[in-house]
Amino acid sequence: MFSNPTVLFIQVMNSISLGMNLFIIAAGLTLMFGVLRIVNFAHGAFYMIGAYAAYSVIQATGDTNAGFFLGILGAAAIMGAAAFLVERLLARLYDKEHMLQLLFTFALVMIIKDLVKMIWGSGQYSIAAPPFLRGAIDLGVSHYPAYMLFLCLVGPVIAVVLWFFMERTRWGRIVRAARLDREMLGALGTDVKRVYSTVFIVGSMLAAVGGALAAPRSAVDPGMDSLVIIDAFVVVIIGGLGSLLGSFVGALALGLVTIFGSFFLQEWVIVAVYVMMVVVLMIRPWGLFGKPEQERH
Amino acid sequence: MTILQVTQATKRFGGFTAINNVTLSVEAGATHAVIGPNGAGKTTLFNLISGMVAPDAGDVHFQGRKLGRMRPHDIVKIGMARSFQKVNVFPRKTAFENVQVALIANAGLNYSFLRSAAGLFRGEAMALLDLVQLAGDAARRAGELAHGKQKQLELAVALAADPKMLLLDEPTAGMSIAETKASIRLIREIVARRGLTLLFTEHDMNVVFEIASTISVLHHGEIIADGAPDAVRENEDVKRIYLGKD
Amino acid sequence: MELLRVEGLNVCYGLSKVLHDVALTVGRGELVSLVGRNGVGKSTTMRGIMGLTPPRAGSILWKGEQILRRSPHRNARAGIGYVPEDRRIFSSLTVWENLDVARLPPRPGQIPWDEDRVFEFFPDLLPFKQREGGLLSGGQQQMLTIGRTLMGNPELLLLDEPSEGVAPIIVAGIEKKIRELKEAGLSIILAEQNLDFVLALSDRCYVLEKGSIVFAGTAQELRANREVQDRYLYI
Amino acid sequence: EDTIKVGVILPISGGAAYVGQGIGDGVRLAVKEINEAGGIDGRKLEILLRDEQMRPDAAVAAARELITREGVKLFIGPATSATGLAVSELAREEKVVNISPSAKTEAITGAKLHHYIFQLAPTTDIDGVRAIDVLKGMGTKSICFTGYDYAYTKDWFAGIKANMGGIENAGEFLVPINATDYSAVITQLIANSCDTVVGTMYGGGFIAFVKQAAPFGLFESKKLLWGANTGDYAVAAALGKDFPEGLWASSADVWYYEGSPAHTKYQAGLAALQGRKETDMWPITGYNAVYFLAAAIKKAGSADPEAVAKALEGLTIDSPLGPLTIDPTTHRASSPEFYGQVTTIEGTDVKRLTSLTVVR
Amino acid sequence: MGDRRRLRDDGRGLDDQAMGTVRQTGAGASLMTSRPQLIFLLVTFLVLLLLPLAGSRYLVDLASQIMIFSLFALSLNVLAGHIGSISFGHAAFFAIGGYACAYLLTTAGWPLAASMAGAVVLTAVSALLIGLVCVRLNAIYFSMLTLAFSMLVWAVAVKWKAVTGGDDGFVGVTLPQFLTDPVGFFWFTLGVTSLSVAALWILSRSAMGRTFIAIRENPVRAGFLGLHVRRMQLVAFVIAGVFAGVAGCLLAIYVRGMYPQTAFWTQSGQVVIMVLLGGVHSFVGPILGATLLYLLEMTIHQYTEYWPIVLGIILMVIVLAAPEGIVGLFQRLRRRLRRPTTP
Ligand SMILES: Nc1ncnc2c1ncn2[C@@H]1O[C@H](COP(=O)(O)OP(=O)(O)OP(=O)(O)O)[C@@H](O)[C@H]1O
Ligand SMILES: Nc1ncnc2c1ncn2[C@@H]1O[C@H](COP(=O)(O)OP(=O)(O)OP(=O)(O)O)[C@@H](O)[C@H]1O
Ligand SMILES: [Mg+2]
Ligand SMILES: [Mg+2]
Repeated sequence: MFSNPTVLFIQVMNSISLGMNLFIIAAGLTLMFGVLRIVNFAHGAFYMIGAYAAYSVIQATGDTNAGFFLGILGAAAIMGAAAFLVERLLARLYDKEHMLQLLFTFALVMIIKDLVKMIWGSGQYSIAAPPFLRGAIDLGVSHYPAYMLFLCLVGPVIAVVLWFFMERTRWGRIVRAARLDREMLGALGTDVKRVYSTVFIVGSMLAAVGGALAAPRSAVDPGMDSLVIIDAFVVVIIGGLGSLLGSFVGALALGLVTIFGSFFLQEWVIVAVYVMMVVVLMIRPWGLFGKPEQERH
Repeated sequence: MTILQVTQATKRFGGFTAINNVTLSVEAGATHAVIGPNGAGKTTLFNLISGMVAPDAGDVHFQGRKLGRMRPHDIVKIGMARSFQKVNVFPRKTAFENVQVALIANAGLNYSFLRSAAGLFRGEAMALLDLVQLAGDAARRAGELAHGKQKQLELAVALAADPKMLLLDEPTAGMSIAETKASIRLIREIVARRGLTLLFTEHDMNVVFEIASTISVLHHGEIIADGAPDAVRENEDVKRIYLGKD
Repeated sequence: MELLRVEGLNVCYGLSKVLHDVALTVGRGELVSLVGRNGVGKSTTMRGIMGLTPPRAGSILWKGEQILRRSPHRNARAGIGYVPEDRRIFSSLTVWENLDVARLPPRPGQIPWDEDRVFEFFPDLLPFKQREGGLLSGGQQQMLTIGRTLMGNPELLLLDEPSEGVAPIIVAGIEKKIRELKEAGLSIILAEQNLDFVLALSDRCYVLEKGSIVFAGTAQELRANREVQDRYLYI
Repeated sequence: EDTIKVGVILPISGGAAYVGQGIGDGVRLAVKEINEAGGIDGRKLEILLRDEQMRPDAAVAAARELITREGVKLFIGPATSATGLAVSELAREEKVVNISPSAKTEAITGAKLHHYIFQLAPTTDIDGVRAIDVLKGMGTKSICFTGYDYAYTKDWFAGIKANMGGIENAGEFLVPINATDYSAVITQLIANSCDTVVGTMYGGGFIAFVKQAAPFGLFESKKLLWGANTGDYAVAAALGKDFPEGLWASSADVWYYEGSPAHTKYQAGLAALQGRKETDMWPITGYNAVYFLAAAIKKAGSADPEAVAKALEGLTIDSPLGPLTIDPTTHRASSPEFYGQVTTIEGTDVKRLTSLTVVR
Repeated sequence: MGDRRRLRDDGRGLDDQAMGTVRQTGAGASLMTSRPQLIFLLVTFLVLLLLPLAGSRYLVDLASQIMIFSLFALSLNVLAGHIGSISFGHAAFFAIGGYACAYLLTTAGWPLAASMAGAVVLTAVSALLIGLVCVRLNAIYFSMLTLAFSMLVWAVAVKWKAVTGGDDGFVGVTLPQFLTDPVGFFWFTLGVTSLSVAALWILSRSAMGRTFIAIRENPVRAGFLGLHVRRMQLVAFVIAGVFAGVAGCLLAIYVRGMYPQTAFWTQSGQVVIMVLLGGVHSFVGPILGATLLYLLEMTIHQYTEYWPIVLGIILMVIVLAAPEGIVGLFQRLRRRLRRPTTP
């Protein structure tokens, strides 16, 4: 591969676009964990809802540029509404043991998967890329699929928006305070429940947008959730739980390992991904950008 | 005889030097206080001595042994026990179990998976609880005890390790005057009876001057004064930065 | 004028009842102290008023309005400020950010608190404006936690053991600051172990024992009452 | 009045639910037809459906439950190789009849053959031979192989490679079974000099592969032959215009085949059951399985598994695609499959197989 | 009520570890074992002894399966309940035990006892190796690293066709005659499970068990008691792994094979659900959880193809209604009955 710079270039681009798609999904997961301390196993199911919802919206609006973006917005809106309802239930568990929230999300996965089957059936669907992103663009070195370039751009945009929001706005500061001490924040006059539900909804919507954006490169089918959730976890863990930057870097790393591993190791790439996770955690037990749990007394 | 020797120890957190080239020796049998303003580095010094954090430079010797990179559990085994500034107990366990598990650990029975724990060290545990005046609370969960009682419990847990030297980080913080008095009496008595060396920090100067035989004053991570209580009390620097007006 | 009236307050943790029929009042501009040994329920009283540990029964009237079991954030917005005993600084937020998240709209007729005024009030904090709260020393954190609560423009301040674990020189400073706040018209409930501190500052005192109020009176009365001091405070 | 219970174990939840749904519909259709015609010697068939969850242990637990609690002695399913093999082992031990409708692995009736197991789908070795014929027709000179790294892929490729003749093997590019991103492999395939790509991704994976490969221009530069029944109408419907034109694929059934009255009749029945004309290929496998069972019971004169198994050996039925016989020694029916080339059809977005041949 | 009395890092850091925080429930000590639980276990044992008399092959079969999963759940609780580390990859040892048994019995042709012993040794060794790496991490990172390792085991099971049979699985296990009979298998499972449960019970009550719980409650403090926390966690990890391996071995015998799915994360997830459903703070919790979940799965399944949604809703109701798990629910009811409501 290294003897052929074009192939090398394409594979690097492949890694980035794969990584960026993963990042959008993982960002929601890491946000939820960071603030709500919830390990959301239903995140993959939310991703799936996003893809299905986008499919239905695009069916209704037509296979046009506008239709596609309406599909993404629709996916976010539908998931947001669903997340709002789910959060009402989940809110009763915030004060309880963290593991219960885990159980809750497991139950949620089962419910969502069957609901999707009831609504959309068990078959596969497909969403096409929007017309202006079909085909390939000449990058000088070689042609490259337009939609994948689009993903390469959307990822950083979302990352910057999220970063700005978290680090540069008062809302972001409140969210960061909520993850440190929710009770105290409440006593200082912030309605923490609202902060929590907002974060949950935003995180879910990110998953849905991730699903809708992934759809033009995959099938919309009932198995899609269980495949993505592990990847999202790997990203979040190697990046460091709760760290946006970590998820960004983690997603890129997973993209690179998947693509180049696939080249050098073929089907053994699957082992490479987990080995990478093990190695990262052995060297940095709290992930690349996570903070160690402080042990001070 | 020196039981604990800290030699030119330095500890940094990022760019911030919490402990700066500190040399400190504690005589066996002494009651040695470390005082200093908030953030002076007292707790960090204790963490350093007890193996919780590793120094960036310098050494700690305990009973002539270099602690180097020894971990807390090793250091406890050679005779140093400590308490914490913030209460640090096993909250769901009862007071009795808190002490019992310390005794189990001390006796090295923690790998014994056949011997039933029921009744193990019952007498010893109750004696220790009695010593810190918690016998009546033996069956209550530690997490539900009042703050002051949790501090007493910590003392009992520390003593269960049968240490030669005891590190107490603000043993009476958050206690009422009455409890503080009782605690001081208790600590003194225990130290005397068991021949312990005591190293402690405290903001309550009444306590410090009442029980300390030696005082070291820490400021910005450096020792600025060292010596007998009266000398330290009269030290102008100490007055200025710590004690305030007389 | 009466600002807060608490009656028949009962608070439980799980199955154990910690407060029994606690009653107290705070007038506008008054500094009222809760004293008593460890674990008698001083902090619990404050948590109950704030809504952090919802009381089982009782009545809490804030300016005549029933606020029992109302959520803490609504109480904070209504003008009750809470300074917890264990400081609870948001450790990875900077000093400035700690103040910022606690900002609430000012009350009419009050000089509003903002960062500048807090740094003016606690000049020692100013150099650490951009430092992470978790890296401050205990005394600095104590100032920050008070300053943070002030950002909510409270009318009543619940101050839980502000002198705990603070160097003597700082205790004196904090005492001075509390006096200043009181002089600025703030009402304060102060929980303390340090009787000297209490007697120097309070208008009135309540002595708690095992979750009940066993003495209520002015600071002078408490100072004079050796019996109460001996019995409940073991002085 | 006393019914004959048929245990049906299929994937009902999860990613392969559409397979279970399809096979289940075929079973339901056949049972309905048989029962409406008065049953078998007056006895009706009763379906007991269980979810295999694509997990062999779950499939075995479900089969055991049916055996011990419901007294089921005749089984159809599971759908996939791993679950099929696991339940077949149980059938051997419990001496119950097990018809595997759709699994293609040779092991079921190869190394693990026993008296009670019967396999309807063509096995990978047969598929290999059939594929070579197609490849020769395509004018293939050299092949790149790609697909999921699992038994079917390896076996089928082995079947092809065993019969390559003059065709050159230009390399194998496998992806893990759970892969969702194929761009690395696609890039390699394009860079390779082969003229034909032979692949095995199936279901959603195939759809994803196609959508990822199209913008790279893979389908313009290579000829394609796909296994894993990619010619199924469900795949075509999902992909619509994106289904690569000219790709060669197979399918156990296509609804628009009008070559025989039997198929037309079957098709009408299925369309009525499913409520749509455009049905997919999986039902026919379940349908044939039920008819084999029914014929065997009739022939044996009893539903006793021993007798039914005996009767199945060498049994011939009239399937919608013509007579179908279970080989008495191999226990295989090697059902016919359609081979054809994906072509745009006027008036619809959904492409179909043309140059359709039924390969036996 | 938040448990504000829980240890905080002097207000400077996060006070709660991400997972497995301690919640203070009302009365009762922190012990895992208690007399009512012992009685419950003995009664269950007696009922099981009499079960074959009912003459239902189905019941016997179901009971065997439930015992296998109960043991599996119980083994996880050595980590989750005792030492306070939740493993999301516990199925790895379930699978390793299962494959080892299948391989040794069938391919290697060893006798049953030797095969089981071999499987135990192999799971112990692999748990030791994996544990060495995993116990260095805390809380959620521990959970996720175990998950990664189990996926590695899964990947190896898929790829190492010569030994494991690859993705088709290890099909067909050679068994001694008595085990092919469901009742024979039932007795065997009952025997193995009872012995394992007894061993775990003794462990729970032992000095080591108490020390484990101290570590769960407050690992930092435990270190200052002179406990080598990491080493004890490793010991717990190995014990948990070994009993999971035994359960896996039983599963392999029951299914007559072993499959990569057994190491997949969903299997680990299932056992975590079982443990949480029952409750981590008692010995019998995981047994009840496993029984309930397995029964629900098996039965709902028989009535509707939409069993996942029904099960999901039931689980959700349980989580919302009985947050301390089934055992917690029982305790709450009992307390209600004993102590007529205090105001
Ligand atoms: N883990 C850490 N990371 C960063 N800074 C730290 C850490 N631990 C301590 N520090 C800093 O080191 C300095 C000394 O802290 P230490 O807790 O030792 O003070 P102290 O003398 O015990 O104060 P106090 O009397 O308030 O308890 C403080 O400024 C503190 O913020
Ligand atoms: N989270 C809790 N769970 C159970 N019991 C608690 C809890 N918090 C406090 N208690 C109990 O409630 C009682 C009152 O505690 P509280 O903290 O109000 O006392 P305090 O007067 O503020 O004491 P201190 O001077 O130590 O701060 C004590 O007996 C304590 O053990
Ligand atoms: Mg300190
Ligand atoms: Mg208090």
